[in-house]
Amino acid sequence: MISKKVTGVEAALKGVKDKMTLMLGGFGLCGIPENAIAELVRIGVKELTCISNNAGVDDFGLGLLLQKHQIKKMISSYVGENEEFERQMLSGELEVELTPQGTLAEKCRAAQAGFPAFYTPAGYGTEVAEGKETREFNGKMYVLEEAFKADFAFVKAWKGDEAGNLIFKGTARNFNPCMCGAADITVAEVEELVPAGELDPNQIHVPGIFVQRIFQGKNYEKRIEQRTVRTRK
Amino acid sequence: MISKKVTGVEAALKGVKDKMTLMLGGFGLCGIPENAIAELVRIGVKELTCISNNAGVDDFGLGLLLQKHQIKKMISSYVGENEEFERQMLSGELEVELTPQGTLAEKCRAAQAGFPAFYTPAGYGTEVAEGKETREFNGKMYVLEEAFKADFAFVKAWKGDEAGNLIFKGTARNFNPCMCGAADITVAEVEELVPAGELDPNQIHVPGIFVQRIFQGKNYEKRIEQRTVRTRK
Amino acid sequence: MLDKNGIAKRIAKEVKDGYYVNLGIGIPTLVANFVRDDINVEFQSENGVLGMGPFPFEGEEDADIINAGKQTITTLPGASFFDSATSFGMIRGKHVDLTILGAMEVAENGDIANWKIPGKMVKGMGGAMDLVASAENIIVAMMHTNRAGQSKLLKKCTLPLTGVGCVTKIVTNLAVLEVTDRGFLLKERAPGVSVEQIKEATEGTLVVEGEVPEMSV
Amino acid sequence: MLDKNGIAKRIAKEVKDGYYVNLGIGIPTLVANFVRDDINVEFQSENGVLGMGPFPFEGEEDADIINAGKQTITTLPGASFFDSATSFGMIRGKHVDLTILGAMEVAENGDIANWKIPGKMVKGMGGAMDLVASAENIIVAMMHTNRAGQSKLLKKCTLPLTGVGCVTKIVTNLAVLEVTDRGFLLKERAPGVSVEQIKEATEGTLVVEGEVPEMSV
Repeated sequence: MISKKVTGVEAALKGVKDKMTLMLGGFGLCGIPENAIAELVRIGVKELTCISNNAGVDDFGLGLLLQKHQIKKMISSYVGENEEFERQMLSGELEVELTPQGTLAEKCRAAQAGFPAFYTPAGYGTEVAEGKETREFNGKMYVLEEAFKADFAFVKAWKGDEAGNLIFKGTARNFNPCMCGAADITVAEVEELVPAGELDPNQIHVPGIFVQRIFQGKNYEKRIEQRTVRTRK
Repeated sequence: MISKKVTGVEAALKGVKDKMTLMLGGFGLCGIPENAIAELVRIGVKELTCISNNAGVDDFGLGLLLQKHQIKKMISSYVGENEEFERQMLSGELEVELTPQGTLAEKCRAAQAGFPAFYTPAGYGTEVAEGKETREFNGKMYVLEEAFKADFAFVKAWKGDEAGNLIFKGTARNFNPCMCGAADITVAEVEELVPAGELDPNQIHVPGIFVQRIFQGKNYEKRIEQRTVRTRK
Repeated sequence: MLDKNGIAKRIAKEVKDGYYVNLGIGIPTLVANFVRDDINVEFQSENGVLGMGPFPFEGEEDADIINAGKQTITTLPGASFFDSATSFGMIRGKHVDLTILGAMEVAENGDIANWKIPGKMVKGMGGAMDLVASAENIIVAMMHTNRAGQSKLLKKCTLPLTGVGCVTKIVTNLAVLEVTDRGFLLKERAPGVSVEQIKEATEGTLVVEGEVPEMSV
Repeated sequence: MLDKNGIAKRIAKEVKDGYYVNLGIGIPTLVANFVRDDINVEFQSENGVLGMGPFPFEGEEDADIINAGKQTITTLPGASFFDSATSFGMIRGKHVDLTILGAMEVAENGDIANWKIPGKMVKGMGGAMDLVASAENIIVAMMHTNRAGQSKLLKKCTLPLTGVGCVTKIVTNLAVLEVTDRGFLLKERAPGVSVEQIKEATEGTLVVEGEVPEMSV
C-alpha cells in the first residue's frame, strides 16, 4: 500500500504558490473542501485561477477568496447566489470563463483520463463556442473542448483511507471524483480517515492512484444554502 | 420508481433479431452475461455483430455462439485463449475488428454519455489507426475514434434492484458498467434482484436510468479460466 | 391567466409514465408537486441524484443531500447518487426523457436565452447549455412577458443564446405553444385569456389554427 | 544466461518505492514475486483492480476476482475495484508509473510488436496498445531471440506494430538494454554472457560503451 496520508492541511497545501491554477470540488456549498479553502485564505496566495462549478456564496466557500481578491480568474458554470462574484465580474476586476456544467465536468474527467479534447453538443451556436472548432457528426453539430490543466485539485470526501481511496456521501460527490487525478497534485480532505483495509474495495468511488495527499479534515460547517423542509402532518 | 423488472431471460431478450449489433460485458469468462448468452444460443439468432472484449473460450461464453456460427463479426481486443475464435478469424469465416482495450471501453462509454467521438493515443502508428483521422495535441499524436452504436447491451451484475440500479463484485465489473446505456436497450441479469430501496444509493455502480430491463439470473457457472493458487505453509 | 403554480400544474400533464425528468430552478421545480400519483416518474438533478423525493421533514435536512437549486431534498426508494460527469452523461446521452426549464427569451425557431444580460446580469448557464443541446423534449416554463411588459416570445432572441433550435413547447401564464417551422403554434389558452390577448403579448409569429381550446388545468 | 524468473528478478530492481505498476501476461507477471519487501508498490491490472496481492490459498479462489491473465488473485488492504473505462483512464492519464510487458519484436527506435503474426497467429492487442501509447516508463521483458533463434531486437519491426517509439528499456535472457537515439545501448550482461554473444543475438544497432558490467540479480 502506498500511503498518501499527510499530517494536516498545512502539509497538504505544500507547494501552492501565487498564479497557480487550482481545481476545487463542490456544488454550491455542498461537498466543498472547506479546510483547503480556509488554508488558501490563511497563506494568502494570490492571482489564482480557480476551476470550480460555483464560487461559493459571499461569505463562505470560494467567496472567502473572492473577498480577499486572491482570485484572478474563475472558470465556472454558475454565478447566481454570489453577489460579490457577479459584481467583480461585471466590473472587470475578475476574469471569468463561463463553461457549461457538463463540459466543465468532462474537461476535468478528460484531464484525469488522458484525453486531450472531446466533442460535445453543449454550447454550439452560443458565445461559448466562439473561437472553438465545431464539427458535424451524424447530422448534429458539436464543439471541440480541451482538457483542463491544473497544478492542484482540492477535493472533499466523506471517508478515505491511507491509500487515498475515497467514498462520498449523497450529492456532496458532484465534481469531486472528476477532479481527482486531473491536476498535477490532488489533495483530498475527508471527514473520516481510516487505515487501509477498512473500506470495501467494491465501494471505492475514487481509487487512491488518483490522489497524492489525504488528510483528516476538521470543523466542517457544511452550511445549507436553501433550507427547504415540509412540516409533519 | 420506474420498474425495469422482467420475468426472465425470454422476456429480457424480446426483440433480439438476426443481424443486430450486441454489446456483451465481461472480461474472459469473468462477469459475462451467462443467461443472455445461453438464450441467444437457444433462439438461434444469426449474423450477429458482437462487441465484447473477448469471445469467451471454445466451449463457454461467446465461444458457444461462435461454435454455432451465429456471429458474423466480432469487435474485441483479445483473441488469445480461444482457438475457435482464432481459427475462424484466420480462415476468414469471421470478420474481426480488433480494437485496443481502452479504446473499446471508451467507445462504449462515449455511446453511453453522448459523445460522438474522442481522441486517444492508443494505436497511433499501427494498423488500428489506418483510415482514421489522426491529430496532434500538445506535441503528441492521437487517433479519432467514434462511439459505438448497438441494438442491445447484455450485462451481468452481482446485485440489482427493480429500478435497474446495479452493483458489481470484484473484477466482474470490467466492461459491464461502460456498456449500460450504450445500446438502444440495456438488459441486466443479476445474481440477486432486490426490491427498490434495499441498495444504498451511495453504493450504486450503475444508476437504473441506463438499464431498460433487469431479471434475476439462474444457474451461474462462473467458470475460472486460470485457477492459480498458493499452498498454505 | 395562470400563476406560477398554474403553469407548473399544466406542465405536469406533459409528464408521462416511465419518464426521467430534469427540472430547472424556479417554476420547473414546482412541477414535481403536480405530477399524477398513478404514474411512475423519476426526477434527476444534474448535481448528481436520480430519484428525488419531497423536501425533508423539519430537522431532517442533510447538507450533503441537495438538488440543483441547492435546496435540501430527500430521496425515494430506488434512488442513486453519482458524480457530475456521469450526471451529464445521462443528459448528453439522451437518457433523460423530459427537460423543463425557465427562460428569459424564446425565439420562434426554438432558440432560447436564459443565462446572461450583457453588462447587467450574469447568472451563468449552469447545466442549461448541456440540457438544451442534448434533450429532445424541452418544455420552457415562463411568464409570457417580462416585468417591463415586453414579450418573451420573439422572432429572434436579443440576449446571448443558451441553445439553438431546441425548444419544443412553451407553457406561459397565457398559453401553451409549440415551436413549428411556421412559428409559435398556439395550442391552448389559459383560462379566461383570449387569442387576442396572446397575440398582443407575442412578438414572434403566432400561428392560430381554428378554434383554440381553453386549457384544463 | 537468465531464465524467465531471472529476467523477472532483474526487472524487479527497476520497481521503485511508491510506484503503481502494470504487469503484462507471461514473464512480467512473475516480477511481482521478486519486488523488495521494504518498498511500497501497488499492482494495477487493466481488467479493473488496484492493489493486487498473491494468488489465493487453495479453496479460496473467487471467479469474480482475477487479473488480466485471467488468473485467480487476492487483493491487499487499500485495494479497489473499478470498471474498464476508469482502468484505462489510469493508464492513458499516466497515473501508472511503470509498465512491464512482453514482446515479439522491439526495434532500435523503441517500436514494439506483440499482438499479431499475419496469417498465422492473432492474439489481439488487449490493453497493450493503450499501455504503450501512454506510459512513459515501459520495460519489455522477453527472450533475446525467438524459437527459431532469430533476434527479437531489430533495426525495424517486421510484424504489425503495437506502438511507436515507446519502449525505454529491455531486459532479456542475455542483457539489459536501453533504447537511445543511437540504437540499443547495452547496459548490463547476464551472468556468464559475453558482449560478443549479445552482439550476435542482436540484429538492431547495438551500442557498446566501455566495460559492460555483468548484472547482479
